[in-house]
Amino acid sequence: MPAVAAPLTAAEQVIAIKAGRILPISGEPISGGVILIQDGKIIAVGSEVEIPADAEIVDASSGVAMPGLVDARAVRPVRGDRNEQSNEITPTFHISQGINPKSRYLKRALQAGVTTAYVPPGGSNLIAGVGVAIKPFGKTVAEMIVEDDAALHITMGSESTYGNRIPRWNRPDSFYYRRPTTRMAVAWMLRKSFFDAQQYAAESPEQADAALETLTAAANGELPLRVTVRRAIDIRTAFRIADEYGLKITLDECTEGYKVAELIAEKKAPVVLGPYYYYPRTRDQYSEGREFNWNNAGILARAGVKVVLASGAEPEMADLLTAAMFAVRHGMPADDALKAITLTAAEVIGLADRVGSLDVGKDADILILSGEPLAGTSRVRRVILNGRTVHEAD
Amino acid sequence: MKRALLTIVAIGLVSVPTPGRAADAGRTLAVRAGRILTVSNGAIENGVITVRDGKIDGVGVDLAVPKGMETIDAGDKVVVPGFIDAHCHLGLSLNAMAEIDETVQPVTAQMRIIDAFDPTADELAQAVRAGVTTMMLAPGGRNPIGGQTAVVKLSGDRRKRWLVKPSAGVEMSFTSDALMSDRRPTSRPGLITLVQENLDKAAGYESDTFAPTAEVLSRLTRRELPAYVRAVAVDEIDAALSVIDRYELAAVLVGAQQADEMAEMLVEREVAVICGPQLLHSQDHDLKRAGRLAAAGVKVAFGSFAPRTMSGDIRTSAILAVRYGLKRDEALKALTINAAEILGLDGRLGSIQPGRDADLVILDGDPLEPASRVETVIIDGNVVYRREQK
Amino acid sequence: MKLRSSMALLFILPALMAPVPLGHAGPVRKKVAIDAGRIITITGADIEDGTILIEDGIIKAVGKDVEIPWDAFVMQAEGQVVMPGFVLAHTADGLDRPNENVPEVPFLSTFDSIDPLSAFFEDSLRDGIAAMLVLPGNNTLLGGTGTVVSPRGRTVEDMLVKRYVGLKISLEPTRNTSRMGHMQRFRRYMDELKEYLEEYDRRKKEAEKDKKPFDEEIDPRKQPMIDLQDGKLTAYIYCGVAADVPKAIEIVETHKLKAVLVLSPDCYKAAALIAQKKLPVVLDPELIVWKTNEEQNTEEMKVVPGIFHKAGVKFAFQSDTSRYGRRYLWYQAATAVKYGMSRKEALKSITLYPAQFIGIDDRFGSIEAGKEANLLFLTGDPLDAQTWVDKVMLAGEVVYEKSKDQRLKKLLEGPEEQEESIEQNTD
Amino acid sequence: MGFVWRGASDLMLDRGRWSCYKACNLVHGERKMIDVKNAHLIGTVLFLSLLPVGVRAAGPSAEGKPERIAIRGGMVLTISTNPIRDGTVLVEGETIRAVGRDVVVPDGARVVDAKGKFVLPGFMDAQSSLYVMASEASGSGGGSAEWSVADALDPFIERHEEVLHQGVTAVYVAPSGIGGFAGRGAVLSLNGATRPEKLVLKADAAVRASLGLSAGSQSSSLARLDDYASLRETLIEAQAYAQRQRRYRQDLAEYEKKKAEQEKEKKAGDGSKPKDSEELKRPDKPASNPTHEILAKVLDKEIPLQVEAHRVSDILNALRLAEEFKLSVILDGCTEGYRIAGEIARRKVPVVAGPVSTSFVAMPRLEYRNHSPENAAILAAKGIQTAVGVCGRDGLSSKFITLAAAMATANGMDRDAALRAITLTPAEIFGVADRIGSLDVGKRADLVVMTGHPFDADSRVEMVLVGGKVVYERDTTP
Repeated sequence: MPAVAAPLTAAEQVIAIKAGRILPISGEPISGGVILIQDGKIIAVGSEVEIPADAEIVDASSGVAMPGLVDARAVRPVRGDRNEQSNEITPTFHISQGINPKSRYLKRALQAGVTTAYVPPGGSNLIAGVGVAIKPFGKTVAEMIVEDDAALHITMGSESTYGNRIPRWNRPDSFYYRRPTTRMAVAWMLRKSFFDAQQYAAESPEQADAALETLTAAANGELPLRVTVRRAIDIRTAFRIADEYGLKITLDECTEGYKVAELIAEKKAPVVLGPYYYYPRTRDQYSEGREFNWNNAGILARAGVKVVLASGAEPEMADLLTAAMFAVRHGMPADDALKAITLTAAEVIGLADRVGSLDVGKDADILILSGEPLAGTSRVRRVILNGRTVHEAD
Repeated sequence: MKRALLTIVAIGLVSVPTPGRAADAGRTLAVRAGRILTVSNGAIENGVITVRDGKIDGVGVDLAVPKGMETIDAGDKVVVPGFIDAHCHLGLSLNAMAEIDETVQPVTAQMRIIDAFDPTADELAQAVRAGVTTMMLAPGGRNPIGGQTAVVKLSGDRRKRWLVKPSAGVEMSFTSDALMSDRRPTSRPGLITLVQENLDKAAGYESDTFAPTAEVLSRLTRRELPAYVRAVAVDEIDAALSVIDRYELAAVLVGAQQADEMAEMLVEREVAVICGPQLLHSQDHDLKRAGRLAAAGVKVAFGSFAPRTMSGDIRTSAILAVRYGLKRDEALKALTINAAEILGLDGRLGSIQPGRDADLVILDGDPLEPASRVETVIIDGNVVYRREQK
Repeated sequence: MKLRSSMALLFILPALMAPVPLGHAGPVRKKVAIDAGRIITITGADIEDGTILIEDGIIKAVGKDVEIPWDAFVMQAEGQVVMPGFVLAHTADGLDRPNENVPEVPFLSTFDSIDPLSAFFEDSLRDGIAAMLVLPGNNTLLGGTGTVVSPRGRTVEDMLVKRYVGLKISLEPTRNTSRMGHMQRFRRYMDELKEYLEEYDRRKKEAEKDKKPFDEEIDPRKQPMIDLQDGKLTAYIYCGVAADVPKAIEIVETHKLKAVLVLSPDCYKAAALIAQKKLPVVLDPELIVWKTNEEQNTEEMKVVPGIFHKAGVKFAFQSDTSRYGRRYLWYQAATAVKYGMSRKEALKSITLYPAQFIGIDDRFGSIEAGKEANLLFLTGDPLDAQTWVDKVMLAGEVVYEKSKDQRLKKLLEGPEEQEESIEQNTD
Repeated sequence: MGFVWRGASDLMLDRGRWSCYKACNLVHGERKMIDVKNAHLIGTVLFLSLLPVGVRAAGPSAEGKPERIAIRGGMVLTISTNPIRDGTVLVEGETIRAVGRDVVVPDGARVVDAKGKFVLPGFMDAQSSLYVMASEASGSGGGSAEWSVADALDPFIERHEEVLHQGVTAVYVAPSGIGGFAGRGAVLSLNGATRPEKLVLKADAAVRASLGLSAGSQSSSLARLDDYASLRETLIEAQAYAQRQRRYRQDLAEYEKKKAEQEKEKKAGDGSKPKDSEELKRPDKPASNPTHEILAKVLDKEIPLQVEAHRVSDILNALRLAEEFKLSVILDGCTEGYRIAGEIARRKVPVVAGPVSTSFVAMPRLEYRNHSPENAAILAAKGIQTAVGVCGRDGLSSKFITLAAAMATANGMDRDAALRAITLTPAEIFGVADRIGSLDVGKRADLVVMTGHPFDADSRVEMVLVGGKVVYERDTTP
């Protein structure tokens, strides 16, 4: 690994990557092409790009070049509690303030090809706060952040009710003595929150309230809304409430999405699957995600839903390429699967203009693989982030 | 409410006794030694220090010592300024670690550690034996905003001169110690929000409205008081710096183990670091951090964090830091003048030069030699410890 | 009865009429010839467009131009890759409860605990595992003896390949107990056993001397450990951390045991030691270990199979029932190849080597004349993630066909198709 | 050594030394002698050999005959005798062949110039937890004399070489159980072996027990009596057990004899019945019990009993045990020992005093309330055989051993006594003095070359030998 201390801005120097094959994702594959990089941006991609004399050459003519992976749901790079438990509804909570710039997870993810990671707040609050999009390289959080206030997070189903209880044994003044403890209350509190936001927006009082500001922004679609749902009934409830308040939502995890694929497609709601989009692991998932389908991703994709594959709460590291590989094995069209870990992911986190594909003007976040991305035997050879090689496999 | 009332009383009582004069009027003392490490300007071989009214009067080789002046002849021994323990919890209670944080509320800026301090506590004697003449008392760091630190001298309460600063700054903590599962905040973002809320309130504080916490914090935002910020790991330091920048606080990092990894950021902000006990770490690369920090140009001092370590045991930290790369003169500064500057007392403490308090330590060898013994400790010109010869 | 393609009927029916060919059961009276697009023999070179001739469930011939007898049933597998079925050298899945909470129970046998209907065996067949050694879990000091089974049939007898194979010893102490106490327990047991046998022999000799009849039986509860010392059983020693490896070696050496080490990922640290002792190894399904280098402030990826391969240790891969690739032996092998292991070795580590470890390489693990026809019909290269197991043949009988795998259908198709398939079932 | 003000100039001085080392290499440039570069190469090779990977590169002595190393012209602190100015230590293979002023250096020996440097035996931390798995060192309750720390060792731990580089070549480790018997301790050699039994210099060096230890911040006032009682009970049981075994052996012999006689009579017997033909009964074997087997050895003084006790009352109890059962007891910790030094001295009980400063321990125990940094000094002054341990917060803390000893001197301990307290004395206490602890002919070549006296802050470890092998050489290339 290079010195982590180095700043993110790349030099004026033009870098030319000769690749045996280029998968721009946005367009058709190019065999035997070249990618030119300057100032951390892509300035040219194609087979007939001629290389400036002074350019620094990266020879990957034996390998495959593709855009750096985008992990649209990376929960690991935070130390300690990912929710402010002292309140159930914490829209002003910024997970960016909890990110650990030294996170081992980020270093591992980087070596696995992740060049952009979206970090959401935890799932134990009903309205948990806003997530942040970062690039997993840099010394301070400030250096890493690409987009703070990237989306507001809601957790439905049973997870947000965990810990809430009636004060039978513990101090009645414990703040865990509160709603919601049931799905009913979950729905009710969501309605109330957005109702309050509407009122607030309507009479716009002089005493500003940050929480309500945030909710209003979300309601007006200025701030994307992401809802973690697993069971089909929660998905339906989510859409019901969304319709009532005219919300545009993205669905996270969505274990039983395959059961209501048409509905999701019709509502044009993107879906962020993961972890183990086909195999529940964590306690919470298991409690409500038992009825899984290996081809969840494929079924949703075929129904016309925008599907993203993300790492979620995966214990070891974000292995998005493997995730995509198995998605295809189980029936997802190959190029959908590749998009699901690059361009579509970028769209969902609102960074499609900067990352997710190899296009002129975009950030030079490039992976060089030893072979085809969806082959179990090809490995990440080199990771380029903002035009700088940040990992090279020995 | 009750607590609030008490604190008003406490704040009412703030009374900094003017140092010098009064008690020691006219008292004089001369100290001869083989070697005087003045810190401020090098070493003097076979020199003399004269003391008047508890202050250093003169320092030099051929200094006229009036007849009959009480003289301590330290022979070939070494004299250094009294050591300053920049962060500890001594003289508070037998079970200090449990009692130094008022954890019922997360923000207790109005609390003053000095109100819990017993100047006669016998564990202080041990600190003196270790050559410590001044120390900063601080809350324990389990509150995001824990309370006001204090600077005291270890001269005992014979004369009421031990109190140097009843309110030396405000202790903050960005470590996970300040996070509790059943009290706000439970998360670091929550902690930052909480601190910001309070500092924002303080910014808009008018003196006519009554709010002890806001009153104290407003002194913080006006840079009248420094913030002593606990942050150990990089992410904690990062978070701390974000708050320090936002409110332009005069801040010092406390126990910032990984600070060397962000040294240049600290340099450009002129943020000093009070290193924790080096014996806490046993891995070479951790022991090298203090040296790296100083080499990068960060001002470094040591805190004993006692009773977590032996009372006043900062010399061991300095010695270890030296063994692992800290320059010797830097180490001596860290024990003396640097700490004085960090506590805003370099006009009084930390060096041997005329006008400074006569806080002196005589050792039988170089202070950074682990085998050297503290022979005599002088505070404000009074001998407060002398090693009995066996 | 399910609907079947007439072609399948042709050869399935006789197969059904025939008695179960595995284990103690009689053979299939039948000649089968397989025309395969590619044959991966494991022991020899791969054969393009080759033929495998099977008689009575035994491979008679393999090669490019094997002459097919007139009365042989010919299976067309031109588009497919045929290779030996995978072998799993160590698993504690498929048991209702893998760990007895009494520490010393060597006399127990997994044979009495295997649940033939557990989903694990169904999955195993689907994933191409032809035989596996089921041993007690990793939390009992002397857990009991193992059983080699094939994932087929409705009773353990149907599944049985070999009984009384391997004895499980776990050096990982049960939760919050000390390693010191754990090891001491083991030594105590061995000492007592030694004492017992000495006393037994003494009494026996005395009886002979006094010409008294001697009909004392050896305590059956001790028999497995005795067989272990006599080399009739192989010890499967689980090491929870690298530090357990030296202990395992100590045990193997002091008691002169035949042993296979079952390793946690951490044990890569002891690779050199293991190589030097030439002990066979079963790797943990987790193949990647991350090491944090505080000084450099970096994360270093340790590829476990790579390290053991370099060290020259012979190992077998292990799969478990968790997420992603960990479930699949082929994926384990693919991962090893991905990080530089030779393809041939990787394939051996999921077929021949495990078969050798558990002592069934006379029947499993490679495609050679004389071995049982335990074959996989793959839709493509075994290490390719898009390849599926199309058919599984055990001892010449096709026991699995993807096209008839209803559960897989359920897992891969949306709800509507599901309903249909359910209707198909109920006719 | 005194207190000369050392600055950056000192580094230069080191360079100076180094260059003269180079020079002398050039002067007597024997073929076998390795030039500086190779020296480093080998140094690094051996250094690597310490890494957990377990690649044990054979040192230069790979080829048949034992490697000879002559460390020449240094200030040799043998510990056992008076210091030898510019003396030479000749190492052959594993052991020290010669020590003295005029030792003839044989051809082919690697010559290490130690001019202006100190040569001493490797240090030993008698209160270490190096190599002990964290999970086992937690000091959680439980334990039994039967347990052995050898089963708790992790030879693959990282960074143990950092301790070696501070000149520590041996440590004593023991199970950390609280209350009653914890288990058997062992002396380990820092030779970088990847198999515990190869690390162990002496197994069963002592059986560790503790009296009145508080767990965390919880007072032990209730536990302490129980501790004492249970120790006594177990020891009494062990006595009974030993007796049973002895009796059985006698009875068995008796029986064998009688039986033999009967046989004879039968043979000789002329059909007529033998006189006393009472049916002989073979005595049945009493069940053997490993715990008691060990304790029997403790009762026979084969293995000493190491008792960790801090408060006066606990120390006195430990001494009582020693007297009641005639044990050879080692007092460990002994925080308040200075208060009853006379008592301890009178009974000639050795003490491993520590920690010198409570700064060394992770969280000061309640028993440290009356801790005095002068403890070791006072005990030693009373003529008690006193070793100084680090008693650090983890295994790596053993690297602070010289610091600990130096601090002991700063608190009144005699300089030589303090040095002995981290070399020969602990070796004696734990019964390895025949092999390590001093630079004597015939002992194992565990030795350290330092740039100055170990108690001086600026002294650096230049070279470490364990069992005659160079396991560390400081890289002095700028």
